[in-house]
Amino acid sequence: MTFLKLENLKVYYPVRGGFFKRVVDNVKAVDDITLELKEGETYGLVGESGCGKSTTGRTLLGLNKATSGKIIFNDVDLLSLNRREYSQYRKDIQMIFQDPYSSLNPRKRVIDIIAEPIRNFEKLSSKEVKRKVQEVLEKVGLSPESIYKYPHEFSGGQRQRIGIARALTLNPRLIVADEPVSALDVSVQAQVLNFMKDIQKEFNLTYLFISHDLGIIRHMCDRIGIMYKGRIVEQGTTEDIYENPQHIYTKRLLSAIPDINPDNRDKHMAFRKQVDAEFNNSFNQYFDTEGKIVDLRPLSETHSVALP
Amino acid sequence: MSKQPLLKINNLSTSFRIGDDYYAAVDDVSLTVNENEVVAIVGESGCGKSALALSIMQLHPQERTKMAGEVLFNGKNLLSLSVSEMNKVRGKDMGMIFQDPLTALNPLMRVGQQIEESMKNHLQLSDAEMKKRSLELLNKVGIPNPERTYMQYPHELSGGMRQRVVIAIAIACEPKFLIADEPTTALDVTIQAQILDLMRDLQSQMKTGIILITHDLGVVAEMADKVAVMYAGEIVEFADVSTLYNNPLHPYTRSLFNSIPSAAHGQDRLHVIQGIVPSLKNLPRTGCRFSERIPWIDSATHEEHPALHEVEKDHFVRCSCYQHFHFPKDAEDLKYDIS
Amino acid sequence: MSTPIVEKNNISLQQQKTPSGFSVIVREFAKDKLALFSLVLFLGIVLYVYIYSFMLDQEAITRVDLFNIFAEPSSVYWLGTDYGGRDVFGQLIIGARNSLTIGIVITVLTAIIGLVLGLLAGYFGGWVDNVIMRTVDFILVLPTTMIIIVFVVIVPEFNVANFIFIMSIFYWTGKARLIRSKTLAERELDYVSASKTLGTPNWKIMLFQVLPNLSSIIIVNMTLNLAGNIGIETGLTYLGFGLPESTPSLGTLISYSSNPDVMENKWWVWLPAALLILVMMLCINFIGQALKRAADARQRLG
Amino acid sequence: MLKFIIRRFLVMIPQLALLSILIFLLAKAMPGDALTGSMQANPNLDPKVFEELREKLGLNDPWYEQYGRWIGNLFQGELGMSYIHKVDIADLLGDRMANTFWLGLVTLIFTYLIAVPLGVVAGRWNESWADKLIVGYNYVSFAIPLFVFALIMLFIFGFGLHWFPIGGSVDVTVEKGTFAYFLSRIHHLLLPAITAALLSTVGTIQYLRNEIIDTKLKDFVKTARAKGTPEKKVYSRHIFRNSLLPVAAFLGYDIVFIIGGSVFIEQIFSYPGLGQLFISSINQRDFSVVNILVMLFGFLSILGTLISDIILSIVDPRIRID
Amino acid sequence: SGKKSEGQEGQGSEPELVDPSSFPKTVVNEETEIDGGSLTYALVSDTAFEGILDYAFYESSPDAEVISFFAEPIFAYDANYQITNDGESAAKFEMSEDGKTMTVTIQDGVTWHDGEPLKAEDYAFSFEIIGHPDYTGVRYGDALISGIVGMEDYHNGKADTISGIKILNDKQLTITWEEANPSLLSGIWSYAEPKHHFEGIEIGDLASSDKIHTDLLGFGPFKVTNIVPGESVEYEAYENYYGGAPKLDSVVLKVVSPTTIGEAIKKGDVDIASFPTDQYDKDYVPTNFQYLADMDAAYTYIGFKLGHWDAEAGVAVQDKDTPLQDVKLRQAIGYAMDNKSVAERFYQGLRVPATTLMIPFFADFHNPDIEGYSYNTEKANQLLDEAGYKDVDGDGYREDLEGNEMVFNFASMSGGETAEPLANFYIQNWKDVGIHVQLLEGRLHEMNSFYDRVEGDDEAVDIYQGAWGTGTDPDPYGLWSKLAPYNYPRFVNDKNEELLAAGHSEDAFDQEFRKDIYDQWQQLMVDEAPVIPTLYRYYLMAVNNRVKNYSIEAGSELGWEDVAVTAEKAFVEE
Ligand SMILES: Nc1ncnc2c1ncn2[C@@H]1O[C@H](COP(=O)(O)OP(=O)(O)OP(=O)(O)O)[C@@H](O)[C@H]1O
Ligand SMILES: Nc1ncnc2c1ncn2[C@@H]1O[C@H](COP(=O)(O)OP(=O)(O)OP(=O)(O)O)[C@@H](O)[C@H]1O
Ligand SMILES: [Mg+2]
Ligand SMILES: [Mg+2]
Repeated sequence: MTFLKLENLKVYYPVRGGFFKRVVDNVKAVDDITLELKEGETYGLVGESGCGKSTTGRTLLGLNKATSGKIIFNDVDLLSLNRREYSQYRKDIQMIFQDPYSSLNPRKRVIDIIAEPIRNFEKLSSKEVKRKVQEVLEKVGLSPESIYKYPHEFSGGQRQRIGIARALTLNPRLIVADEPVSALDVSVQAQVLNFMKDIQKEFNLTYLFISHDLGIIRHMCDRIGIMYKGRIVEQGTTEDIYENPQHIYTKRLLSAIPDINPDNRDKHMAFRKQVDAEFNNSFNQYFDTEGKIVDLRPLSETHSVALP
Repeated sequence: MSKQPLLKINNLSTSFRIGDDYYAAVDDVSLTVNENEVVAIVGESGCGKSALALSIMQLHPQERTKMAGEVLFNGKNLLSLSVSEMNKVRGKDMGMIFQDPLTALNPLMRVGQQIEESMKNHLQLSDAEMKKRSLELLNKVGIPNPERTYMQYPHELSGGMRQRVVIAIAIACEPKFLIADEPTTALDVTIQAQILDLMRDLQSQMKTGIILITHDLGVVAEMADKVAVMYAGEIVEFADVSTLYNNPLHPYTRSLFNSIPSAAHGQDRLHVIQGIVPSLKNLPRTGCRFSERIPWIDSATHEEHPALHEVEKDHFVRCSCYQHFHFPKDAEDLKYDIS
Repeated sequence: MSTPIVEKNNISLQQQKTPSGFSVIVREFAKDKLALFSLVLFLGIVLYVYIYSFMLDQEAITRVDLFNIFAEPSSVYWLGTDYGGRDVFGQLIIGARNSLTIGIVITVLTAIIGLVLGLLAGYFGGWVDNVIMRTVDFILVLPTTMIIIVFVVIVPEFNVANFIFIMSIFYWTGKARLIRSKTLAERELDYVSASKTLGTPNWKIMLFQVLPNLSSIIIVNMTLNLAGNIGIETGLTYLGFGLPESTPSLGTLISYSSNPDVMENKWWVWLPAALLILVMMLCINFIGQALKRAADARQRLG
Repeated sequence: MLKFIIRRFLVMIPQLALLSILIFLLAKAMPGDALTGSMQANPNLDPKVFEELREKLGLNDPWYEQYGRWIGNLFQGELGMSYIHKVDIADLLGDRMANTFWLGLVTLIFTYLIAVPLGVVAGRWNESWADKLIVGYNYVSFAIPLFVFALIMLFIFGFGLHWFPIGGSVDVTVEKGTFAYFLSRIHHLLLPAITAALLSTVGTIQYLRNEIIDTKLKDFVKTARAKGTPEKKVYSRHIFRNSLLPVAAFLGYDIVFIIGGSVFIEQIFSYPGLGQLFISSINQRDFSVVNILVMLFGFLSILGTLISDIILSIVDPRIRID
Repeated sequence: SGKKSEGQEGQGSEPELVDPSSFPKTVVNEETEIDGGSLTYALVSDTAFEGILDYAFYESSPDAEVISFFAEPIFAYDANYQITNDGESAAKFEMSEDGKTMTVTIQDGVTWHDGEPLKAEDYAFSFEIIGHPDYTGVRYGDALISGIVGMEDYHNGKADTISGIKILNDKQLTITWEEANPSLLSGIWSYAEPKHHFEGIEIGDLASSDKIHTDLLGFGPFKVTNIVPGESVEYEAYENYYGGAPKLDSVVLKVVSPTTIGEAIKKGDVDIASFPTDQYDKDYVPTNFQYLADMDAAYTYIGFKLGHWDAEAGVAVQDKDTPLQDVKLRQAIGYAMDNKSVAERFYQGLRVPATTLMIPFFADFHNPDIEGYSYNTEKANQLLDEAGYKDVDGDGYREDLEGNEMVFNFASMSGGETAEPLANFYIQNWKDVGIHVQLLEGRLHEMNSFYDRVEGDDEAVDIYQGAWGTGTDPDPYGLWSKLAPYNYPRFVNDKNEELLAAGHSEDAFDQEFRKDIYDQWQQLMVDEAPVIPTLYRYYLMAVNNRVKNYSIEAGSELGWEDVAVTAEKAFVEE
């Protein structure tokens, strides 16, 4: 049984223009990607800004409309479901948002924020709701008294945890985390990452972890997909990607991460220069005649790369 | 150091008016930057890094700011200069690179004009000379098509390009001293790498002294000669880069290092600094400012405000307990973080 | 993960706590003495006008008294009489009530229409947005004053209700635009996406998630609109297209000043009404400014 | 740009078509017609004559026939006849339009002459006493009813001080085309224009002030200062310029606003422009003129918004129209 | 507080009344006039004048005022508004024995402003214009025009010429009517049109042609030199005016709003202006100008809607089911109205209570002995009691004969300062005698909708307040006959028809006979009370003290050519 599989997923945004504002072109935000997630793992999606990471995640949640392709979850193609049928899968897939500030409604108290999904899916008395909310809050390490506070009374890390608590109330199986820590300070970032690892174990969650910080991806993920211009250029286990990058884009990405050891400075720089040069020289090799990134080709059981 | 330092900050304090009172965001900071030297300032958000930078440039709104201490630039105290005298220094002898490249550029002016403005202020050049020089600058900061970019508006450029333009503006008059306030935070890693390379190249060419502000320890490792760690408006540790990275002493510095994933290879859990940086109004003004965030130590022993002292050559620490400081095993995350 | 230990080691979070919503407004008013004064004065005027006007006998006030035409202010007629010998003070009170009612009802009505349509347009986008915005565009290009005048001529029974109706037809568009643009911005925020992923239906998201976040700008906008709407009929009355005299309004009283003799020598007929409008508008503006600041502060803190 | 303008003009067509039907029906729904008044004024005439005239003028046809005829003529560039003035509406509008145009233009100029300096002062030295004074003026000018203010102005400057004429658009005794004629027109314009301008500055001042206060805190202003740009230039090149350019885009909306206000101003100052014509046409049920005027004003407001959009796209490079 | 107690009602002292008849009709100015000079004449109007500047086409009185400077009737008028051969005039006339044919002789030396002599064909041409099938003006319906022999055929396009108008030579023509009409002398169309000026223009296009809007031609004392459409006109003396060169060099006419005219007069901005009576202040003693006053040819009245207009048959039918069919009720309503107070208080005496439908303006026919409905609540109450209208339920209002509530809707026109309180005052008056009247829809109606409803016999209208301008023809037939659509009450009465017919029969050429008929008619209308005349009115002119020889008196010898000034500049209020 497939836990989750994206098959030839395409998401295009129409570009309107011309005299009558017709659709003249498409932004191919996600352009034919296929990937599979196994239950309980953390899959990292990395790439530079605008490469389509968020779009992939949002499409998975039904926040964007897919242009074509399949999203198979538990052997069901979510895209072929109508709204009512889809709603039963709503609970299973949840999201952690990038910005802990805008993802919580500033006008709602914590209890209302966390109770929102409960109220949507379960008919509980307000007392039960309150109890349940307090339970979840405790799980994420916030004091139960804080249910009557407003989001702005919390720190960024705490807010992110409220967001996670909200997602957890539905007992989801898959969580899409779109840059969950990039808006946070280093110290707070650590807090959230630790916490995400904890709950993953506890609830047997599967993560689709989106980030452009390769350090964090490495820390968090079991498998990684490198995205570039709407396509996946390389995919493999963390080991595969970090120790044995094959695609030049992957290499470049990795070489761009600053080295934490000041003593390696010059070495690292030289390496980067070298990769850059290679990138510029061999760039054309990685694209087909139309300038499109070619399809993935397996290198090993876990490792595949977009090479012709 | 026999030569006079390029920039010497002595006991600088900068306070802002909030309501009716003034609160110090930069508190008794002393710092030296020499020619051809990159001094990095790191710290969490809100610890006063930008406030310090703007104090050096005297860019704080005057009516709401109080400054004390000395900022000696080439031996001249900038704090005692009049606005017009300061204008002669800004842009010419010292430049500044801002964090957000879009908002740092005037959206209604062409890139060329914005670069030339600085030259107009300080150099007596003809229009043609200025244009020539602007194009050279654009070329220098790695813009592929200077002629074209010269005529463009900021919004027509990508983030990386804009940041290059901001750098071009800062170095237009070849200043001897640069302040870069988080110059790469808004950028992708690949672009960040390019910008850092660019800055390094420029620095080695022009021998400028640079203050580099960032909260990314990786960037510091790549760029800095010396590092100042700031917390709550104070410098808590200061050393050259390899000393600091190999032997961080202040608990805060150590916490920082422990909390970044790239430094914590293989470690399953990251270290978490408890609590958050207090807001300016709520800064603890007595005792060790950081002790609040180390709940496992006895705060009674930290009622005295520790002084910044040299613990080894050129390694300064503001801590009274760094020698016995340790991270307890269970001091990791959730337990101490209370809402 | 074992049950986390919850201790009470509130570092700086308690201090960080910031007042929200209502208390910010209270604080803002407490700081801004002028706004506070305006608020008190305005509420005072409103209460006085509404309560007192119901105690007044409208028929007695609009009773024509040929023997007291243009009587000067006296203990009998506090503000004298007009050219029909009618008590100006009574008309001022009833007129203020009518003008206030008009202003308030138009403000509320247009706010509701603008809100509903603006929310729909902004939230759903697409053809809903298109239909609504094209309608708005159309109404915006109408020469409003002129069309209103034509309307006034057509309507046979011209009274406060009709007046409100006519005005509301045209005055909701600005608000719809404002709400739409704010909704558009709000819609992009993650909390809306979050609600969607949590299975909240769209109408609930609109009403219970988005709407509360627009409340501050709506309130600010409504107060400032109210100021404009109170005097809305004065100009039309002057041109002869306002409310009939049998329905006293501030506009009617002020427009008596178009007779130069009244303007120069019978100040008590029009000046109090003009001043009352001025004072009320100033009050509302000061209140509005304070609310605006409060709203801004909240946005910063949120 | 051209494409944009053409598209906007195309969008205009359905709008104007809708407006034409709307106003035609509304006008028809008004009680009475152009002959009612003259019937009452000439009781010695046989009412049958009026019936005959109505027939002759086509006033008895069903509305859609009248409408069709009217639109048909419009397309041929014929505006039709005024029932009351008995002249081609194009001729009738000619002078009036010129009057309204000049009044509008001068009002606009005065509005900006007053509003821009005040807005700039209030923005630059906000919280100062000058700022408070300006804000106070703004409130009052917003709150004071136009015609009360206009009458007071008229009494003071027209009658009291005799500085300005009390009505009309030009002195009939001066020769058309001479400089004196021009001066006379200006002289007649000034008082209504200044009056209207004093009350229409609110929006601009408010906007400018807020914009300057906002812009002062923008990052690029810091950049400018960091370049060593003198304070004066920081204001003139960066802050004022960035705040003022959007004001230029108000022009179109101001035109719309001033046109709307002309109905009042012209009436009060007995200034024979389109606004005054509109009121008298309404009162006399001169439908054909009412219809054309509404169409014209509708067209002008569309044009006004278009101008605003175009100006905005010119002054602000971030806004592209195509 | 703002409440009024009953005791205060009578507090206002008796006003010192002005007697408008004591105002002069000709300016009093003993100074010696200066040579030439210029004068400013105000056209008091809150809109621009329409600018149809021709007698055959104009429709509004402001236009008529503009015309009067440069064009005149060809005949002179006497104090009774009848044409006369006495005095200076452009033409003289002669009536045939049977009263059906008039011979008109143009006097020598009368020339249009372009130097062309005034010809007989110019006079004939004005009939050809008005009678023309394509004519778009409103003058045709007048009996004295459509009654010309052959006019009907001409009007219907059956004939190219009007057979009843014969041009004898350049200076003479005859006009023959189908029937003799005693109104002829006051009602004859007396304007000539410059035929040569209109050459080549179709009569259908004349209305919109320049020739009657800007390129104007007349033979009056002044000629138009410059015109700013709608707002002002500059006139210059026409030196060859047949009555002698005007004394003034020029006249400037400009539109001044009623709002500002008082100031304008005081400041000497204008020399002559009609003064709005509602701005008249009896306590103000002018120092730089004087008032002239004369009776206006108009009256206001309260009408009762009694029937409807049968458009097909062209006759009024008095059939409405309303208590107002009861004469006593109507009379009571009449007695209940305190018009004296209205005249004195609202109008400071510039209006006077009306008695009959024949206004004193027609001094020959107005019967001052008929008292009409003077304010008398006792009488009103008595009439109502007699007729059986009692207040059954004690609500202060009388019920109808069956004891049902009786409420009447009162329609009144808006516009004019006092309209609203006046209407309310009448309603209060009626309430005082227990008659419940309310404003139709609670408000006044704007002129057009008012007439829409009154003319259209709207069921909802029971009582209305109307006004008529009578013109200079005393014949009331066109307003009150059952055949007259203007008979808005739809009053039908045989005696009325009989008297009205007699009033313009041939017998009526006999002044005595006619007066007797109209005496009877006036009494009849008072007795039957289908309408109650309420007020006669005076109009005021304000004239600067430097003006000399200006007169508003009917039949005065003084015309615009005689008006002079005695100072260079207008006097300003001290
Ligand atoms: N609503 C939209 N309409 C049109 N284009 C869009 C829309 N949303 C995203 N795009 C475009 O689709 C592409 C992919 O966007 P996406 O947000 O998925 O990138 P991302 O990888 O998440 O980038 P980032 O790291 O900046 O979040 C981008 O080029 C973006 O400009
Ligand atoms: N103009 C000002 N008025 C009042 N407070 C200020 C002002 N500028 C900065 N502060 C406060 O001073 C403190 C230090 O701010 P600063 O911007 O220097 O932080 P930072 O270290 O640069 O943080 P970041 O990494 O987020 O840029 C903060 O608490 C901030 O709120
Ligand atoms: Mg993204
Ligand atoms: Mg900073």
